[in-house]
Amino acid sequence: MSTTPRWFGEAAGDELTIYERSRPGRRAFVAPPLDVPERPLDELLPARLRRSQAPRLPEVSEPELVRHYNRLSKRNFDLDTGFYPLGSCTMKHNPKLHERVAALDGHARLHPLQDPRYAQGALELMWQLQQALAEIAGLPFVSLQPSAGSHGELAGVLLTRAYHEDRGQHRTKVLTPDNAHGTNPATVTMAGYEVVKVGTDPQGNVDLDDLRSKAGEDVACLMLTNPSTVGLFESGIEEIAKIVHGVGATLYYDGANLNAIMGICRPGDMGFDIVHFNLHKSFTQPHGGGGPGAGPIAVSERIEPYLPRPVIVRRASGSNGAEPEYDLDYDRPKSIGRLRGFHGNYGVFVRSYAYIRSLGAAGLREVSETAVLNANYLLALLRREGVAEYLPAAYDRLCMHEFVLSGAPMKRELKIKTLDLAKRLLDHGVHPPTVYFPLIVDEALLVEPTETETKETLDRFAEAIAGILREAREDPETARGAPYTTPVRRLDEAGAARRPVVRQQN
Amino acid sequence: MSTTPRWFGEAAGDELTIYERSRPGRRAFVAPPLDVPERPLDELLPARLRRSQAPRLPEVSEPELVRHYNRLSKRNFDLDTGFYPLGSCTMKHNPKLHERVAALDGHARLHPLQDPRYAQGALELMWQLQQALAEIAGLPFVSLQPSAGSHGELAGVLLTRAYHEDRGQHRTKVLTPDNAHGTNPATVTMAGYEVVKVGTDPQGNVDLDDLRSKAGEDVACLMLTNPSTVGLFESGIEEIAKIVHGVGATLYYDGANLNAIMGICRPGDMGFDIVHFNLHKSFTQPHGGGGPGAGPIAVSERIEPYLPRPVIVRRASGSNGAEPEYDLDYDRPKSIGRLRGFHGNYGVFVRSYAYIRSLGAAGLREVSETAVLNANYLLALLRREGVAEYLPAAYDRLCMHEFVLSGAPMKRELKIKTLDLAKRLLDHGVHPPTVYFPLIVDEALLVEPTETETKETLDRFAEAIAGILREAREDPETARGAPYTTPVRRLDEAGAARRPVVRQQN
Amino acid sequence: MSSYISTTEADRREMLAAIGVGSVEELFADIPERLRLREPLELDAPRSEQEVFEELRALAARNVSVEQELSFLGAGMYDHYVPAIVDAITGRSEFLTPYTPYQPEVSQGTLQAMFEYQTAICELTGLPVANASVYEGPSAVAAAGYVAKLENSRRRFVVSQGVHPHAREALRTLAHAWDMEVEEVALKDGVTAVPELDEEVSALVLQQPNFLGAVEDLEQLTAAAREAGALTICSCDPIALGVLKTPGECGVDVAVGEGQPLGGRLDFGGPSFGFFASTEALLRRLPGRIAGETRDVDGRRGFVLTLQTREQHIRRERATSNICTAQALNALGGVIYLSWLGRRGMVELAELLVRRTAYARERLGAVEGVSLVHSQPVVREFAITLDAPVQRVVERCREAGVNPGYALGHDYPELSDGLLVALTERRTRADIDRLCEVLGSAVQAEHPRVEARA
Amino acid sequence: MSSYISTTEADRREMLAAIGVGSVEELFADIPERLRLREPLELDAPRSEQEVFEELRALAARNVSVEQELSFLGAGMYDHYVPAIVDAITGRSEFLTPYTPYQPEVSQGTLQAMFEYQTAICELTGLPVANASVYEGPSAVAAAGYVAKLENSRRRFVVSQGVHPHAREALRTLAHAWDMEVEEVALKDGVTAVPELDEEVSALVLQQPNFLGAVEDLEQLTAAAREAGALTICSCDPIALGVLKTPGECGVDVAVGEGQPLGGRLDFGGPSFGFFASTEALLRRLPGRIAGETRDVDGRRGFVLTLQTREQHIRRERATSNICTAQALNALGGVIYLSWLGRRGMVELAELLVRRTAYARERLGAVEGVSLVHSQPVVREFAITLDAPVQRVVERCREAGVNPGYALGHDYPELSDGLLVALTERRTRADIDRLCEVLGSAVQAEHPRVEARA
Ligand SMILES: Cc1ncc(COP(=O)(O)O)c(C=O)c1O
Ligand SMILES: Cc1ncc(COP(=O)(O)O)c(C=O)c1O
Repeated sequence: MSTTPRWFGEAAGDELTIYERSRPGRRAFVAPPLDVPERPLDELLPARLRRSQAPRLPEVSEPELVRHYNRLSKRNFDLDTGFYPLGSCTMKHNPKLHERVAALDGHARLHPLQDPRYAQGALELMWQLQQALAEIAGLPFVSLQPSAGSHGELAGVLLTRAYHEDRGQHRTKVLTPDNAHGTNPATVTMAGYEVVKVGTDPQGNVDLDDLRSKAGEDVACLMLTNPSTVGLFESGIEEIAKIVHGVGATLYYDGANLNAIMGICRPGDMGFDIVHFNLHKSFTQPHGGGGPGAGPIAVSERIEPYLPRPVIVRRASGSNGAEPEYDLDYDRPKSIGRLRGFHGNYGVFVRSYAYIRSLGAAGLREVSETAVLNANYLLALLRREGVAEYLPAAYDRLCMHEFVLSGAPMKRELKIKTLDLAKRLLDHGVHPPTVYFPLIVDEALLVEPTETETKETLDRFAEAIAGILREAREDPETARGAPYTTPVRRLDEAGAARRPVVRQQN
Repeated sequence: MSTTPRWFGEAAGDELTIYERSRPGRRAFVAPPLDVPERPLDELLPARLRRSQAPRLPEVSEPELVRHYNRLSKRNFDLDTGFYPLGSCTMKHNPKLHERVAALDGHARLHPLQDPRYAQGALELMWQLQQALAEIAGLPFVSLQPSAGSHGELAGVLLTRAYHEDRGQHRTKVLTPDNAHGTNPATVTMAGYEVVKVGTDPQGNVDLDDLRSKAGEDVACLMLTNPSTVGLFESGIEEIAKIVHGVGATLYYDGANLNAIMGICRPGDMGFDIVHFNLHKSFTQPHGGGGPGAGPIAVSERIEPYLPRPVIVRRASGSNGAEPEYDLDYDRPKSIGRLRGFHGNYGVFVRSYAYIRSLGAAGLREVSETAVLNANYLLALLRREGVAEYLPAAYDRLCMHEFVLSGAPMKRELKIKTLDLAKRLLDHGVHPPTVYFPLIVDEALLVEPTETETKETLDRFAEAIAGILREAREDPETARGAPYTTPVRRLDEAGAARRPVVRQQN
Repeated sequence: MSSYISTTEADRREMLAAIGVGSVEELFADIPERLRLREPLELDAPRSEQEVFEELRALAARNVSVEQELSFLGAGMYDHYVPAIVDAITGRSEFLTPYTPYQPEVSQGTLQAMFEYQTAICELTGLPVANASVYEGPSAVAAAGYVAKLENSRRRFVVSQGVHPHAREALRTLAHAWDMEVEEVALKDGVTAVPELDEEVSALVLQQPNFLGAVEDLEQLTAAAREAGALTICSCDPIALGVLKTPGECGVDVAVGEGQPLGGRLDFGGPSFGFFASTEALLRRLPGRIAGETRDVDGRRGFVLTLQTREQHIRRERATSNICTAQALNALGGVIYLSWLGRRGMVELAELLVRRTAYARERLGAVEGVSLVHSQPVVREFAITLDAPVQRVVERCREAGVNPGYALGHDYPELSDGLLVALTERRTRADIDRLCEVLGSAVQAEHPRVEARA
Repeated sequence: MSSYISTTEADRREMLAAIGVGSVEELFADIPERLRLREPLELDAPRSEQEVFEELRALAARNVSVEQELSFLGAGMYDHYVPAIVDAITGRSEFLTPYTPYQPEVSQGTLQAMFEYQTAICELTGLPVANASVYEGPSAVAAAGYVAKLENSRRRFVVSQGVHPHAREALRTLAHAWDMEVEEVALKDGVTAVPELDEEVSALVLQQPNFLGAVEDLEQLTAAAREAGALTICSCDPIALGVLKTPGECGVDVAVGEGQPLGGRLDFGGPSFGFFASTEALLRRLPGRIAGETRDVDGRRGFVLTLQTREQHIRRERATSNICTAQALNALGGVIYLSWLGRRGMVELAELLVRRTAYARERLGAVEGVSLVHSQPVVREFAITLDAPVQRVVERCREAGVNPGYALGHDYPELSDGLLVALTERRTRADIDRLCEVLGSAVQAEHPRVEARA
């Protein structure tokens, strides 16, 4: 340790992994007693089937384990700590109530193979959540099974395939805009289709001419994000739907940006056939440092027969006014089949259901209105002198819930890149926006403040950006060397990829 | 904010209180609906009885509330973060299991006035905990009622009073050693007695001659900590007991240092009449930044009649082999009465009971053995050259679970005080030991590592101390100006006391 | 080796060598041989985490919590809804595991929270100063009595019978040691009769609302105390302070109370916290920790424990109290709860309770065999008496899953069939209707006039 | 205004002015008028926190959790004891609320935990590389299938019927889109018959222990695959790996599995995590995030997401998978759990299960009307068949508070009265004895030979 450590609480030994803390003989686990006859293991499990060596897991006591992971946690920046305007990710507040209700025994300790008659609460919750999501999407049928956004995309494209095949059509291509999120093209390939890119016009919308030229009978689907990944609403959406449906293709809605339009307009009404939701974006499932999430899909009537199995059914319990009964229906001959085990990420459903219940229709609309208001306000703040010259908005319009800036002039004039700006923001105690996405904007910065931030926070963020640019005018080196206050500074990513060390060899 | 903030995550606005974050109209609470007739308030509660102004509580949304207190929490150093060798405080690991079991509805949401027949689990737990504490103390009767150590002391001295009064004796003095914790003399006064100090001999033990000279018929009690506050076992304890009992006084055991002797020897066997436990020290109740704790007392037969009311009784349920029944007995005519409401800090009992159950007799003995081993090992490490010249042990002996160093030579030779050393330790990511207590050692440093620390941690701590002394030899200013890496640096305490600002005037 | 200890056999050997002894036993050489235990303690064998969990769960299952019945128990602790944020924050290690903030540079979280808490308590009570917590409600009354004793050295407390019986008893326990008397004042029409006070009276001790739920006319009472040169101590329900005239406005010198209603668990009675506020004049007599605002050497705002010369660790036998460990974590829960409620929410909640309680009282009062003990204004709790043996009525109600309240006979022999019924925002109109129905039939069934009983 | 939003009316006015529009409505000008909703969504009215809590609690109460019955359900997810430390750490905001670690300087907590997790998975599986998680068990099998497809472009998967039915189905769902066939291999004596494999086979897909609980002799099977130039994919019960020969040692190329047994909640089936390990040769084909070790500019050790050129955000349509958000928090729980178990504990736990399971199997096998489906070695789960209709037997058991296991008929029609019985360390000998007793009487009662039925 240097004479003066760099951050509060830094201590000698901080660099160690849990394996390096291990000492033979230490332990946190105490086994429950062996209460059955102790027969020689060889009788029960022949040696040739047994492992020759214990796995080299750490040997640590509980206090060490607690400190290790507790101290590690402090090396993270998180949403409960500060502003996290990561574009396309909807880093909105995660209500604390949700963790409480998800932890109730009846939810958290319910076995997935419990007989449905003894899991009525869970099935009802799922059914109710489906109803709400259907209403929000404007599409009548929902499957909660997919595990995340990209899993929902995969489900959606497989549904498209099943739909066409059921009609005896063999289509080979799926269209995705050039500003699409990477999961869209990756999904297309994984679902056995070929990707065809559609361009973006100078205003940031889908280039309709390009779309028309590419929309042929071999096209199975157009995947679209709306508002798009540049934070703009596709005002030509009805025309787009017409073109796509005109060639018999389906229109897929990537719901990552749903936070902009809840209760304001609906993908179903726009002509979309299939929608996925990111419950970990619009519906407050905490991101967990990269999951878990859930990616339910809502579909139109014509897609419904193909939904993943099983589906939840609700039966009115006769005429005696009893509670309706919920069940799982596996008898779905046209289903694409399962995408995963059991019924999806139920724990996530609990949280999102609690959220929808807390807000109701008015609350969801308020979410979207405020998300869009906050984004436009922040954009307006950043249009001020001293910022806009270096970091202009990529599209000089009002935005929806997020907006793209281009760092190209900054790079040119001040010799600092978007990456440098991002790293310098870390020294201001805020998380940087998404950088270098979408790909179609040079030195892109995608900023999504979300509805749960205060005006003061937005003001301070604009101030921080202005301050960094001011600083860079005098001294670009500071930004180029940033960050300085973080537990580690810039890391050698190239080296890591060249000689990958992906586990500890102890 | 300065150009480069000082610590990871520091952000503009960090200095604000929750009141300063308030904005009219924001809210985290949504009231449940009014489901009864809305009658004018005046009809129900005349205006003259009502407050004229709403209390100026903050108006904040849930996300702000979360961030505010979350960020505040990061301005604390805590036991799960690092070494916390605060002498006399037994900062041992707080097992995570305890928080889980204490939170179970059946414990956490049990109303204290529930009919005992419907609180049998709670009463049994309390009864079992009493049995275990009695066994550990070597004294047969326990009351769990006192809320903390000093409350236990108060109970103990009041019991002493009741005992003497019941014998028609009017005694006026209580003896406390000159190295006693401040709560001992404060308790004596609060219980209506006069404090008489007993000296310490050069080896750190009670000065027996002084004790003999002061132990008269007017003495009600001697309060003793054993091991004492200088971390030494009073080897003359049997003689002490003889002297005290010889004049008809009671012998009171301040259990703050029980961690050294669990399963090794027992206060009851030493001749103590009354013992208090600090469940928040020896028995893992987390300290909570200054409570909650619990200070149960164990007493001998002759003291039992005076115990606080109610006491828990256990009734074998007839001969039919049924479970025994537990009840609360209020009919205790000689009782000193209640010290507080209800039955004591039950939530604390749950944790301490879980702890005793987890460890059993062997585990408790291991605790004390290891606590004493760790302390002696650390003391041995600090006896090395470069440290011992400046920070000698106050008593050149083996210690029990903690030891006292004197910073007097350091102050003389290096011109840095114990306070400076402590503050500089903060820059090394460890919490300093207790400083300037006990009062009888000049520039005292009281170090209690506890049993839950690793040898590596003790090694690093000794290294940090040596490093600071090394640094001070070259440059005492650095220590005198420390700390540097903490959220705030040295604070003006004198100014705070001169013009006290104890609330925010908004 | 237990899972909480890291010292392996190898470590032990190395460490003993460094110390220069041959065995751990030698480290205990100072303990006379005779005193050393030769046998292990008689305690149950150690258990794995899983087993301890199962045992504690089984014990919990033998208690009937407020989640398992429709409970109208109150009488000092109340089943309010505790928002999730309270658990989320107080459960953070950073607040849960540190000691009292002796090193302010690394304790700003706790210290600032204390300061914010003190501010909230001042706002609630209408008094200018508050400490950072005492143990809990009833002992806070005794602690306030000690302040009065120190302040005026008089020899008698006059205590309303409207004060919680536990608080009265806790004060008595200490007053005896202080050689002081405790005189009780009866209630009249449910409220404290204005007593005659002389110069021997150190303090008049009240509760607002009183134990039978009635709102006291504090101004009259403090006037009487002021006239006699005595202090007024008032224990308050902090939730009721959302709507009641503040103790400060009413002339109370020391306002204390049980903090559990402010986001605390019931926990079978503890841990919770006691709040403690006073006039400026008594600031230097307050017990316990007080956080104060100051600056660091760089001019940054910060907080410290202040006025420590009142306290035991500095002032020792002349301290204003012996309290050391208090209830910091619970008080933190309190300020989070109050900030969650907020300025408007606090009032909304209290007003909701006033209205629901009025509804409940009116409906219950109309039940045959039930009568009201008084007709004073109430906030969230009220006393009734039954035309039937209360224990049997309660037992019948329980069979229907309803715990109708606290039987008053133990504390108020004159109300031998009395019941104290408490509400929180968790008890809805439907719940109240159910109480009326269940209690009504139970009273009917147990009514002495009704002959046919099993 | 909801409690999650801070924008007051006053804020809104100021903000609109700064933007230069007159109303929020104007911000939505790009949305065609026709598409804008004129009516609010048809959703239930907003509720307070307390009400939502009550509703979710009421729903939970309508499920029978493993705490409320003696459950022997397994079949992919198991009721292991989850140590408190897992919840304590994964519940910390610092791990719970950040996004995928795109900014490594402020994400070292997540990144280092991923690295430690990967290491643990490598240790368990005996394979040299692992990713940071995929969604869950069955989809992990499908994801492994995609790796095989990318690796060798062959057209057929050969899948053992010992593989979890959900995993077989998930693979089928995707294989169809890849234009690949899925051929199933039957079990013989409870284990996978060594199949004939040709060059069209992309991968042989196995499960260890298999769905009926039997330990497969993996070495024989991987040898057959190797011979045909096919990969072997094996889905493993991670707890069983505490005692079983590792997939790596047995020649498996890709080991995947359901991570829930490693400290995860049951959660009615999710979220959990899938683990994914492989040979070095397949490193650059792995799906999802991988953390790698590196240094910062000051030479400090640090961790980053590495080999990102495999991933969708860089490689787009040529990515090795479309996965983006995975299961970081669950995998964190996994590594904490594994570190809690530790080197010896992992083995002790697995061996305890082997012994308890042997006891249970022997005792159940001796119950009249119960027979074992196979006599292969097992670790913690085994299949039995009943001489009585399984649904009725199960129903009878439930009346006695026992859930005896998973009925196999739905997935294995040939085992129409089969039951899969699973153990964890939470099921004691006494629990097993109770199962035998209850199941025995239920079978007796439902036995076709027994005539007298109600
Ligand atoms: C526009 C868009 N689509 C899809 C995804 C993928 O969602 P997930 O990470 O849940 O798989 C994302 C995630 O960032 C996204 O921003
Ligand atoms: C020796 C000693 N006695 C008594 C006490 C008082 O205990 P409590 O803080 O629980 O009131 C302490 C606390 O530090 C102590 O160290």
